[in-house]
Amino acid sequence: MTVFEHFRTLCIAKGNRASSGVDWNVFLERDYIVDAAELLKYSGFHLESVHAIDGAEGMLINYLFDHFTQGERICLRVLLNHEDVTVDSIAGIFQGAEWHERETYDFHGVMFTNNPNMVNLLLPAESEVHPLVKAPKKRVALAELLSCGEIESQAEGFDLLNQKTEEAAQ
Amino acid sequence: MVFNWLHFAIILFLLAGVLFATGPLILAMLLAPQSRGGDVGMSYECGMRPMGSPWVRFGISYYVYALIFLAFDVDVLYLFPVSAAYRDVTGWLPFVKVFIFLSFLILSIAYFWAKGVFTWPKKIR
Amino acid sequence: MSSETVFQTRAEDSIGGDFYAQHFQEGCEENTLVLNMGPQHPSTHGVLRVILEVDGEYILRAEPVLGYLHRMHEKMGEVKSWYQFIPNMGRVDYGHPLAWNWAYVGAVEKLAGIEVPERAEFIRVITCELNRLASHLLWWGAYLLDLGAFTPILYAFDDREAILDILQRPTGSRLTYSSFRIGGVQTDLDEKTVQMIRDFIPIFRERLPMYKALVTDNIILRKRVEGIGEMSPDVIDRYGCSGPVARGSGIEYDVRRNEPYSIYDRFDFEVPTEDTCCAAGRYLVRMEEMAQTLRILEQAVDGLDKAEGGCIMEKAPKPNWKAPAGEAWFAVESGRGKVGVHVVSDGSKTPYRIKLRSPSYSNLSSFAEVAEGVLIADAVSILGSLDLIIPEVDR
Amino acid sequence: MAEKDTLKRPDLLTANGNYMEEPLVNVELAQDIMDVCRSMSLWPMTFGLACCAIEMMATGMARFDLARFGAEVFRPSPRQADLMIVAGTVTHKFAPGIVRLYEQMPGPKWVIAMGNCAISGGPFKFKGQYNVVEGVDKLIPVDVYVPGCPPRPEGLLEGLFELQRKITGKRWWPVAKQVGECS
Repeated sequence: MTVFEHFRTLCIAKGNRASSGVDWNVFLERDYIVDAAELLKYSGFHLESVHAIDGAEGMLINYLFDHFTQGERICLRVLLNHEDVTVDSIAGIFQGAEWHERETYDFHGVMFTNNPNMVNLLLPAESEVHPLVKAPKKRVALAELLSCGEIESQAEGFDLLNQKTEEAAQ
Repeated sequence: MVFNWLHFAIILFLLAGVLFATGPLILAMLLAPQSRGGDVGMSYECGMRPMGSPWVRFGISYYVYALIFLAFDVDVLYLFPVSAAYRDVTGWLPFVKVFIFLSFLILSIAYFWAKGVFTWPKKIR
Repeated sequence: MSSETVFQTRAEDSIGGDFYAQHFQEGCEENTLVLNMGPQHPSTHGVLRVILEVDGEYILRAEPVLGYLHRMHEKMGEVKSWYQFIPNMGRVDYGHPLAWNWAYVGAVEKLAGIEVPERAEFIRVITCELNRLASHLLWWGAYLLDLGAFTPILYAFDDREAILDILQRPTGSRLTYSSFRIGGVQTDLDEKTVQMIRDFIPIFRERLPMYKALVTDNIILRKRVEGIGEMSPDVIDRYGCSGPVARGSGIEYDVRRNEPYSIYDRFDFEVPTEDTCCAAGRYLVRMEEMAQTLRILEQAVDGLDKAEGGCIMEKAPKPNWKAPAGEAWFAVESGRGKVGVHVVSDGSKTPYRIKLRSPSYSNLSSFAEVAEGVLIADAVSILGSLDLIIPEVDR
Repeated sequence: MAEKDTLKRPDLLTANGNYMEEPLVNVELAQDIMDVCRSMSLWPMTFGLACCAIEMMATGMARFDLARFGAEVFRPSPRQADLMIVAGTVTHKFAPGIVRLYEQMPGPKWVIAMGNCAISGGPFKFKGQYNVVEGVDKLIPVDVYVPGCPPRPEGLLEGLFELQRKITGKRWWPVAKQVGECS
């Protein structure tokens, strides 16, 4: 995980490809996603997918990156509040992200600032319904949903995953 | 001029040709139910509503190509009588005359070639 | 009511376009035409719509508009139970549905830590590879039809029918297979099916040189595909293309090789690549892939007899089974590239979230950049060489 | 939109105001002869929406050979077609396009709804669905329904026979035996 050695991350967790399919889970603050994407672009990664998970703590945006030769899958994760689901677009670095972001807007209503073409992609034009947003009662805590693996480093005050580790300890 | 059977045959042939072409159209007009209303009159663009006016600049390259083809096609017509009558001529003079005619055609091909009518760029950006 | 009035009533609002066309027109240059290619267009392979800004015959800008076949698979994933979602996977990609079956079933197995019997793995490989052949044949026929050659599709469907006759025995369907189960497959391969496959392999192997002589070496085809739609490895990186599109640009990446799932590490096969980066490269990669698929099939059929276990695990999950909480990402190689399924579970009877990552989607997203400045006729060639399956793009 | 109101007739085919005008020469014998001609040379529109489109293609290919029954001329443009085979799922986004394409077909015209999606929304009809039109007959009049997901090519052929029977009032081809009847 040398890519993010000198990068400001909230949490880095080493996943297991055999059990969850992702090698590294990297939690980021909202403002750092573009820089992180740039870092990955120069390390030769390509974008696999951008999608959101609607959890109790907020909307978790997953950016999945893979490498053609090294075979290392990295999942960048950004947690957004339900009140303000806005994040910077990485379409300037990975042009393929444009569609993934528009799709995320369609399904979850996440706004991506600086996306060059922020209109509905899959749903009819100017549709205001975001079908995959869950009713507040049905949302589940993210700690229960995610299986990030061992936590390697963690910023102070970041406790999204802690509930899970406590459960595992019990 | 005497009107003989040959003329009658030609007229008959013409009539049959016209009927052959227009007959199905007239029959369809008389016998087929007509679809009316809605978007019947809208120009077809893959099921979507067309955008903007179609009266814009369009690519000429193919049309130049087609025009040249047409012009040469017509020129060939002039060569048919020549080829039919050529075996009765003597001397080099007729050959030279036909060659002058053909050389103009060859020159025009060279001109179009130089103008780049026969080569289209594959990509303009 | 005469026909003139019909024409007049619609003429005024006929130049308005719709939301997407108007949105697209904002960036147009002067004196260009905004043209819809699709949704109802024979060479967009379904209901893909591409808005083009054309200057003469050249495309200045292109923008695919999706969603004309958005069938809510991700929403259905949150409504249906773990088992009920499998038939959906047969309908996401009608070209290669078993790869999607596998991606979903594999993701759930990864999530729940389920071990699949060896024989089931072999059956999965055999049916999936047969399906890959059918998928490539479908692409081959349809692509050449787009380029103006009608005869090849008759040959392609002839061979495809032979494959479907084999596949409908274990899967029970001709097209939208959903025969994979969590922990195995639905039906075992019987003697006759295995014999049919054994008979089919040499027949198809003989057809490939004929296809090469008939089509691949044809100068007209070569002129239509060579140097058309250049995609540099950088484009592949930025758009996340995969499968034959990436391999046609010289990137040796195949999920079966780079991230071996199931028993693919036991088979001896090559990952064909071409450095030409153009439509011809993608074409040749797919043709070579058919030969490689036959090799895998041969080895898999030979290994089937020695494989242990049944076609499905003992105590396979029941219909009202609850998956453990957690998440899993599973990727497989389909005929079009990397299929990924991300399942998130909260420990209940239905998935919490299912994300389907489809290869056609990423491949198509590069079209806008690749098609800039090309002839309209070449855009058809580029679209075909991406091998699009529209339900998979729209999901 | 005053003109559009005048178009409102009880026999409208679509909500947009498409209707069929009676032929000028409405003689029964002539129409009967024409009906046989029409039914034996149906020109379907290439209108593959989803999975069923592949089975539609397979029906047109050498093995099932739609050409035997005079319907092999798949036309890309509605202007030249008189049969619309709706082969696949109809979404809300594409619904106006389908209606438009149907309207742009010249008369007489027929529609086959192929596959469960076109008939009723099929597998994509569930509580909370937001994008699929539950049956193409909500948009345009359908003549023959061919169930299946997707229907086998034999099914589509049978649907075509049924349409020919509907047009001419007579079944032209032998009926296949029931399963189990064959010896």
